[in-house]
Amino acid sequence: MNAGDFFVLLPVLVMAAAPVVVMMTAAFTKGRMRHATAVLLSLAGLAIAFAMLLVVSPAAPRQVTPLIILDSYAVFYMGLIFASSFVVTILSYSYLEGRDGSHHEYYILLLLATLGSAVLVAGSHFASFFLGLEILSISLYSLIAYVRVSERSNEAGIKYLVLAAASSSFLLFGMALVYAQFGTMEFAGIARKSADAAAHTPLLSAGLVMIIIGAGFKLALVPFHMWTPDVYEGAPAPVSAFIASVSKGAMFALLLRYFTLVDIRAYGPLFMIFTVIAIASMFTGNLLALFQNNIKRVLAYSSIAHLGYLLVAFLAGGALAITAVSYYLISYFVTILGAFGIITVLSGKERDADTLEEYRGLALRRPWIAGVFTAMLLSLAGIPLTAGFIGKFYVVTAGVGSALWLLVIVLAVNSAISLFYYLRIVVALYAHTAGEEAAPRLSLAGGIVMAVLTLLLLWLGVYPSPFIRIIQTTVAGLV
Amino acid sequence: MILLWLIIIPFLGGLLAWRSSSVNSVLPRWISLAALALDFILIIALWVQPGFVLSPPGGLMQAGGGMWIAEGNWKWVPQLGISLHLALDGLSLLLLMLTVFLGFTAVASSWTEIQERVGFFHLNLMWVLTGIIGVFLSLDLFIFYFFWELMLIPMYFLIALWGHEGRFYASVKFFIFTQVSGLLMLIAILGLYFIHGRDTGVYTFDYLQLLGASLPPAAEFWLMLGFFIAFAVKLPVVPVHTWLPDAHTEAPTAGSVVLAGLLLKTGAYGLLRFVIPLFPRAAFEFTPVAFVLAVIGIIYGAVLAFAQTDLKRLVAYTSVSHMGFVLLGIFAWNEIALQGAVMQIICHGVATGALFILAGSLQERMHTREMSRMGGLWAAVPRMGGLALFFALAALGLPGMGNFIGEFLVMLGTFRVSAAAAVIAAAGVITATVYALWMIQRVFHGPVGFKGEIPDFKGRETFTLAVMVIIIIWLGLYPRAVFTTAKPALDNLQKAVTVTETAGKQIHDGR
Amino acid sequence: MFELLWLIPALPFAGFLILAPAGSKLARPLTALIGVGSVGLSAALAFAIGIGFAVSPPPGYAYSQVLWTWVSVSGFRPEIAFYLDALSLTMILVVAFVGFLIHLYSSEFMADEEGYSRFFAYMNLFVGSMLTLVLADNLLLLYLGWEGVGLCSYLLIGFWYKDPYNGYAARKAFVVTRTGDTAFSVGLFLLFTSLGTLQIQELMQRAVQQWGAGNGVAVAAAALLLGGALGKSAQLPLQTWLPDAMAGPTPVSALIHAATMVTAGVYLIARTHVLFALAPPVQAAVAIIGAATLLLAGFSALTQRDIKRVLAYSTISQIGYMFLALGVGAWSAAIFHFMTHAFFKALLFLGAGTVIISLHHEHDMFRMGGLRKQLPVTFWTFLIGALSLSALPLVTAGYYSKDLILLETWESPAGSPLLWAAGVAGALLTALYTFRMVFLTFFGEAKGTADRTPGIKMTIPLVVLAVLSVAGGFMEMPASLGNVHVFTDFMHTALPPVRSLPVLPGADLMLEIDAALAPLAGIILAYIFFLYRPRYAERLLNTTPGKLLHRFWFSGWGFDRVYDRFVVRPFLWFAGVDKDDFIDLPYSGLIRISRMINGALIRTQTGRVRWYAMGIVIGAVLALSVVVFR
Amino acid sequence: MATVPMEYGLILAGVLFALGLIGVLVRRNIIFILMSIEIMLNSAGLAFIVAGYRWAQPDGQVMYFFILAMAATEVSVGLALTLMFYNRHKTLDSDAAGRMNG
Repeated sequence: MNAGDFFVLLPVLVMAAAPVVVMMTAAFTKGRMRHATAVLLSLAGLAIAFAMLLVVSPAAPRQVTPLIILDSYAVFYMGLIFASSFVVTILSYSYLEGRDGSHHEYYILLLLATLGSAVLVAGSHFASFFLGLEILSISLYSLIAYVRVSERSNEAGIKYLVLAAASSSFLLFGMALVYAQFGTMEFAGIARKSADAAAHTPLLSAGLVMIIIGAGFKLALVPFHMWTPDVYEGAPAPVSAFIASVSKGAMFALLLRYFTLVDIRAYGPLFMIFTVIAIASMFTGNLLALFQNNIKRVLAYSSIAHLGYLLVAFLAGGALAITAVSYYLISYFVTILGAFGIITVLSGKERDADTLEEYRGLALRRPWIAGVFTAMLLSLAGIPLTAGFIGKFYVVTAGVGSALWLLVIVLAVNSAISLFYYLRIVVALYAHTAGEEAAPRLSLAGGIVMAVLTLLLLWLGVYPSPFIRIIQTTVAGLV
Repeated sequence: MILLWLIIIPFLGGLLAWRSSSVNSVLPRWISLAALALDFILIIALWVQPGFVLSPPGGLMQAGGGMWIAEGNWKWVPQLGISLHLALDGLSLLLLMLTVFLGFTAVASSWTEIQERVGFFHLNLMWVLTGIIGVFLSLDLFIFYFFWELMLIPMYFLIALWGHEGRFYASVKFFIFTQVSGLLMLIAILGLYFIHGRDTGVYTFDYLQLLGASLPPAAEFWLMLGFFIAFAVKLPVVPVHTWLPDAHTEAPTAGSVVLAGLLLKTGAYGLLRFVIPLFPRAAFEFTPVAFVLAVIGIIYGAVLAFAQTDLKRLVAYTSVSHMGFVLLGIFAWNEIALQGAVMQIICHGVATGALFILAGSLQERMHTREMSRMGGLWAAVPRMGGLALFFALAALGLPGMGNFIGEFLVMLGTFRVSAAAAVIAAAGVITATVYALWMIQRVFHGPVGFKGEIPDFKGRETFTLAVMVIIIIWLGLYPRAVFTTAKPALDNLQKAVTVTETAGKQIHDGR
Repeated sequence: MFELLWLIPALPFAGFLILAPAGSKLARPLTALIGVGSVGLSAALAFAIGIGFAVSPPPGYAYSQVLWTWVSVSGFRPEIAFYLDALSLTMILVVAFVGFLIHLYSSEFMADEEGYSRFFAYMNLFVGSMLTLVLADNLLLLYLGWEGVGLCSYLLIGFWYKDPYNGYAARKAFVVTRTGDTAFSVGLFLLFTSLGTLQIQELMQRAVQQWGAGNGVAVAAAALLLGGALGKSAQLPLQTWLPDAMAGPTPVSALIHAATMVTAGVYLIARTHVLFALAPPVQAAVAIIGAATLLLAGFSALTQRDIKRVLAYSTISQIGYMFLALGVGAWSAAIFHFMTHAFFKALLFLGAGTVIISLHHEHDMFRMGGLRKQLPVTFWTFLIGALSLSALPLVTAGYYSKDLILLETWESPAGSPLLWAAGVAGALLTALYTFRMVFLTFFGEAKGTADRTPGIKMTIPLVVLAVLSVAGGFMEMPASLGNVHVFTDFMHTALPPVRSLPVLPGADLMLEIDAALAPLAGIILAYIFFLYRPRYAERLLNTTPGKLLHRFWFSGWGFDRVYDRFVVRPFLWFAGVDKDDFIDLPYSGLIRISRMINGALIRTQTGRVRWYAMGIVIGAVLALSVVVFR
Repeated sequence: MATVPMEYGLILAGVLFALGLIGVLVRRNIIFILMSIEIMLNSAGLAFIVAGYRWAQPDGQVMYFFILAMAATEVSVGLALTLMFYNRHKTLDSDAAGRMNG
C-alpha cells in the first residue's frame, strides 16, 4: 500500500468515513441532531465520494492489494451506486420526515450498505467479495426492520436475516471449496487455473455452484427468490428501492466481473444451470406477479423476472453483453428507483402506499405523479421512449448476437406476460373513481428527484447514444 | 426535414391537446384537427411537388438515388448503427394520406362520444397516429421497430380507458399479441443485423444496406418468419387474429377506426416493404403457405362475421376477411396484385372506418351493439341506414366502389400465380355478401325492434361519412391517382427483389 | 348524335343521385317527375340514336365511345367506354322503353307507399346499371352493370323491408346470383390472364386467333361465363331465387324479374358468342340447360297458386327458350325472343299488378275469378299478353319469336330433334299454365270485388305493351309467312346467322304447323281442365302420383330443399357452433394455464421462512446434482 | 506427524454444514435457527481452514476470522430482531412470521 493506492481508494475511503462522520456528529449533538442534518451529511458524503470517482478515474486501472481493483468498470459501477444511494437518501428523507426520531442511525446504515456495495464492485478477491457482501447485508437487516412500529418490517427483517445468513454460508462454503481446489482466492488466479480443463473436478463444480447459490440469493433468482416479495413489502419503501437497485446491481457487477474472467460458456453444466435459472426466473417472476394487488410485491416479482432478463445478456458473454448488462442496469436503476420513489412519496406515516386500491384513479388526483409512475411502469415493460425499451433491446441484441435463441424467445414471451400486470396497474391509475381525497403533497426534494429520474428515463429511452459511449469506454477495461 | 415534421406535429399536437383540456374541453379537439390539417398540408405539398411521379433512372432503391419523394437521415445511435432514416415514396405517401384522413374522421367521430378526459384522449389519439406515421416513414429497422412499439401504448390506452365493458381483457389481449409478435420481429431484425454485420463488417439497421444481404437459406427462412409473424398478427392472419374482434369491439369508435383503418395496414405495409424485399427467396418459397392462410382468412373471417350478433364484432371479422385479400395480393407479388393490395388497404381503411363510425353512433344512441336488439331502424334513421347500406356494399365488393377494384385486382393478379387461391378468394365474395346483407337486415330492416327516440345523423356525422362515400366512389370509378402514385414505389420494390434474387432461381413463373 | 350515347345510362344515374340523398324531402309529384322523366329522356334519346343508327349506320355497324380509362395497371386497362351495335342498340331500346313504361306505371301503382322516392331512386339506379351492362365495351364494365342490377334487384325485392320474408327473398336473390357472378369473375380472370384484355371485341378476336374450337381454356372460360349467366337468368340449377323474388313490388317484377335483368345472361352469351362458339361442349350445355329449364319451370308454373309465381316460373321457362336458342347458335332468335318476351311479360306482370292492387294485395288466383267484367282494360290487355306468351299462331309476337327458335333448333347443326321436341312440349305447357291463370283470374265466378280501377298512368303502359305484344312480331316472319327478316337482318350486323342445314322441302311448313298446334292444344286443354270441367283437374290431382307430382312441382322440383340441406344448413350450423371462434381456444387456454401456474406459484409464497430456506436447499441440491452427476 | 487428508476435513465440514442446514429447516424456534446458522458458518470456516492447510497458506485462517466477526454481528442483529419479534408475538415460532405471503 502506497500513496497511489490510497489515492485510488479515495472514493471508498470517503464512503467509509461518511458513516463515521454522521455517527460522530450524532454523538456530539447528544442525539439531538436534526433529521435534515443527517441527510445533508449523508448526501455530502455521497457527493464527495462521487466527485472522488472523477478525480481518481484517470489513475484507473490500478490493483490495490489483491483485494481491490479500481478499474474504470469499478469506477462506473461505484458512480452508479453512489448516485442511486443519493437518490435513496433523498427519498428516505421524504419518507422519514415527520416520523419520530432523528433517524441518523438509518443514514449510517444506508451509508454502510453503500460502502459494502462499492467494495463489491471493486472486489477482485473472495475476501473482498465476502466483506463487501456482509457489510451490505448486515446493514440491510437493520434497515429492513427499521420501522420498529411496523410488524411487517420486523418480520421482513428476520426473514431476510435468516435466509441471507444461510445463503452466506453457502457462499462461504463454496469459496472454501474453490480455494481448496486452486489455492488462491484471487479472481484472476482462479481464472488462470480454471482455464485448464483438468481442473474441473466435482469439488470445483460444487464450490462454484455454492457460490452461485449465495449470489443467486442476493439477486433473488429462482429458486432462491422467495424472500423477495415479503422483504420488499415489509421494508420501508426507500430500503426496498435500495435492495432492488444497489444491492442487486452491485452483486451483478461482481458476478459479471468474475465471469468475464472465467468463461462461463466453456463450462457446460454451469452454463446450463444459469440458463435454467434464467428461464425459471423469468417465468416465475412474471407469473407470480400476474394478479398481485400489492404494488411492492409486484415490483418484487417483476425484479425476479428482470434479473432473469439480465442473465440472458450475461450469458451472451463478450463486450456486447457487458455493455448490454450495464445499460440495462442503468435503466433498471432509474426505473426501479422511480417506481419506489412514487411509492415513497405517496406513503403516509402509518403505512406504505402499496395496495393497488390506493392507486386507482391517481391520474385524476395527481396527474403528474400518475404520469411519472406510468412512465416507470412502461419502462419496466420495455416500451419505447423509456429507458427500459433500449435496455430490453440491448439485452435481446446481446442474446441474438450469441445465438441464445431459446433464452431470447423465452424473454420475448415473458416480456408479453409481464405486460399484463404492468398494464393492470397503469389502467388502475387512470380508472375513473369518484371523489377520493387528495394524496399528500409532494415534497420539493422528492419532486426534484422524481423529475430528474423521469427525465433520465426519457433521455435513456430516446437518445441513448451518450450513455452507450460512457459505458463502452468504461467497461472496455474488463475484456 | 419535412418528414421529421410530419412526425413531430401530431406528437406535439397531442401534448398540446392534453394540456389544453384544463382550459376547455373542446379545445383539444380543435388542436388535434389543426395538427392533422397541418400534416395534411405538408403531405399534399409533397404530393403535388413537381417531378413527383418519377421512375428513377438507376432503378434500385439507393439512398439519394432520386427515388424517394423526400428523405432524411440523421445519426441516432451510431454505436449500434442506428440512424433516424426516414423516407417517403408513393406507397408511404398514400398510407400517410389515409392516416391523416382517418385521423380526421377519428376526431370527428369522437366529438360527442368522448366526454371524459378529453385532453388525454386526444393525446393518445395523436400519439397513435404519430407512431403510425413513423412506421410508414422509417427506413431503419430499429426506428421502424421503435415506432411499431410506440403506437401500441396509446392504442392500448384508447381501448382500456374509453372502451366498453370488456375493455381490459380486450386491450391486454391486443397488447400481448402484438408485443409477442413484435419481439419476434425484433429478434429477426437482430438476426439480420448480425448476419449482415458479420458478412460485411458493417453493423447497421439501415434498410437500404440490409436489402442486399446474402443470407443462408435456413437463416433467411427463420428471419422471414419472424417478420412475417409480426405482420401477420397485425394484419391479422388467421390463426393469430383473435385479438382483433375483441379489440375492435371494445374500443371506442375512434379507436376502432384507427385500429381497423390504420393499425392493420402497418402489417400490410411491413409485408410489402420488408418481408418480401428483404427475404425474397424465403418469402417466395413461403408463398403457398401465405396463400393458404390468406384464403382461409378470407372465408373464415367472412363466416365468423356472419355468425356474430355484436355489430362491431361483425365488422371486426370482416376485417379479417378483407385483409386476407391484402395478404394474397402481396404474396402474389406482381404489379396488378400489388396495386390491388394497395387499393384494398386504402379502401378497406375508409369503408371499415365508416362502418365503425356507424356502429359507434348506433351504440351511442341505443347503448347496445347487440343486433338482436335492433331491427327496422331504417324508418327511424334513414340517413344512417343509407350510409350503412353503402358501406356494407363496399364491404361486399360491389363494382363501382374502390374495394371492388382492390379485390378484383388482387384476384386477377393472384390468378396467374395460383388459380386455386384466386378462385377460393372469389368464393369469399359470396360469403361477404351473406354477412353484409345479413347485417343490414338485422339492423335496419325487419320489424322495428327498438323503442324510443333515435336521432338520425346531423351535419357533422353526415359530412364525415359523405366524404368517405365520395372517396370510395372516386376510387371505384377513377382510381388512377392511387395507381400512379404507388407505381414507382411498387416498381422499385419489385426491382429490389429481382436484383436480390441473385441465385436466379425463379420459384414462380410469371412473376 | 352518337356522342350523346353516354347520356343514356347517365340520365337514370343522375335521377338516382338526386333522389337518393333527398329522401322524403321532395314532394311526390316532383319525385315522380324526376324518376320517370330521367328514364323517359333516356328512352327518347335511345330512340333518337336508334333512328340515327338505322338511317346512317356508323362504319362497321358499331360505334364506341370512350369516356375515361378506368384502371390502368400493367397492361390491364379497362375503360369506361360504351359500345353500340345492333345487339346493344336493341337492348337499350327495350330496356329504356319498357323501363320507362314501367316507371310510368309505378308512379301511380306506388303512389300510396312509403319510401316513394327510395323506390324511384332504386328503379333509376337499376335502369342506369342495366343500360351500362348492355352498353359496356369491356367485360369489367359489364360486370359493374351486372352487379349493379343484382344490387337493385336485392334492394327492390326487399323494398318493403319491414317484413322479414321480403328481406329473405331479397338476400336469396342476391346471394344466389352472386354465386353465379363469382364464376363470372373467375372467368374474367381466366380470360384476362390468357388473352390479356377484357375489351370484348378484342377479346373475341384474340380468342379466335389463339384458340381453336374445343380448346380447353376456351371451354373453361365459356363455362365460367355461363355460370354467371345461369345465376342472373335464373336457369338450372340457380333458378331458385326468382320465384321468391316476387316478394318485391309488382312493377319491380315486371321490369327486373321479367323484362330486363334476368335476360342479362342471354345478353352476355350473345355478346360473347364467339367464345361460346369456340367451346362446343359448353354451347351444348347451354342448349340442354335451356331445354331442361323450360320444361321444369313450365311444370312448376302449372301448379302455382300465386299469380306472380306463375309468371315467375313462366319467365324462367321463357328464358330457357332463349338459352335453347343460344345453345344452338340462333343468337338473333334469342334476342328476338328476349324482345317480345320483354313486351308481353312486362304486360302480364303489370296486368297482374293491377289485379293484385285492386284486390288489396291478393296474390292467390284461387281467390280471384270473374274479373273480366270488373277490370275490362286489364282483362283485354292481359289476354293479349297471355296469347302472346302462349304463342298463338300468326297474330302474336310470341308466336313469331318462339317459332323462330323452334325452327332453328331443328335446322341448326348444333340443334337436335330432341331439343326441338322439348321446345314444342314446352310450348304446350306454356299455353296450358298461361290459360289456367287467365281462366282462374278473369273467368268463372267472382270471389272478390275489385274496388280500385287503374288510372291513366297505369293504363297507358298496359295498352302500349299490348300493342307491342302483337305488333312486335311482324318484324320477323318465317319464309312460309311473308318472309320478313327485318330483325334478323339488322341483328346480323352484330351476330352471325345460323348456318342452317339443308332442310327437306316442305319440312319447314310441317315444323311450323307442329309448333302452331302445340299452343292451341294447350289452350284447349286449359279450357277443359280449368273452365269447362274443373273436376277433371281435381280428379287428376287426387291420385297419389298426382299429389306427389303436384307437391314436387309446386316446390320447384325440390331444389330449395336440397340447397337448404346441403348448403344453407351446414353454413348456419358452422356459424352457430363457431360463433365464439374456436381458434381463440388455444389462446384462452394459455390464459387459463397461466392462471393455474400463477395459483400454484402463489402457494409457494407461504410467508414461512423455513419453507423459503427449503427452496434454497432444493435449488442447491438440484444444481449440485447437475454438476456432480453430470 | 501424519497429516489428515484434506478430504476428511472437507467431509467433516460438509457434514457440519448439512447438520446446520437441517437445523434451519426443521427448527421452528428462531433462536435455534440462528444457532443452526452459526453451525453452517462455522463449518464454512472449518472448510477454509482445511483448504488453507492444504496449500499451507494463512489465507484460510484469515477468512475464518472474518467469518467469526461476521457471525458475531449477525447474531447480535439477529437477537435484537428476535427480541422485537418476541415482544410483538410472545412466541419464538418462526412460522408466526408469516403474515406476508402470496
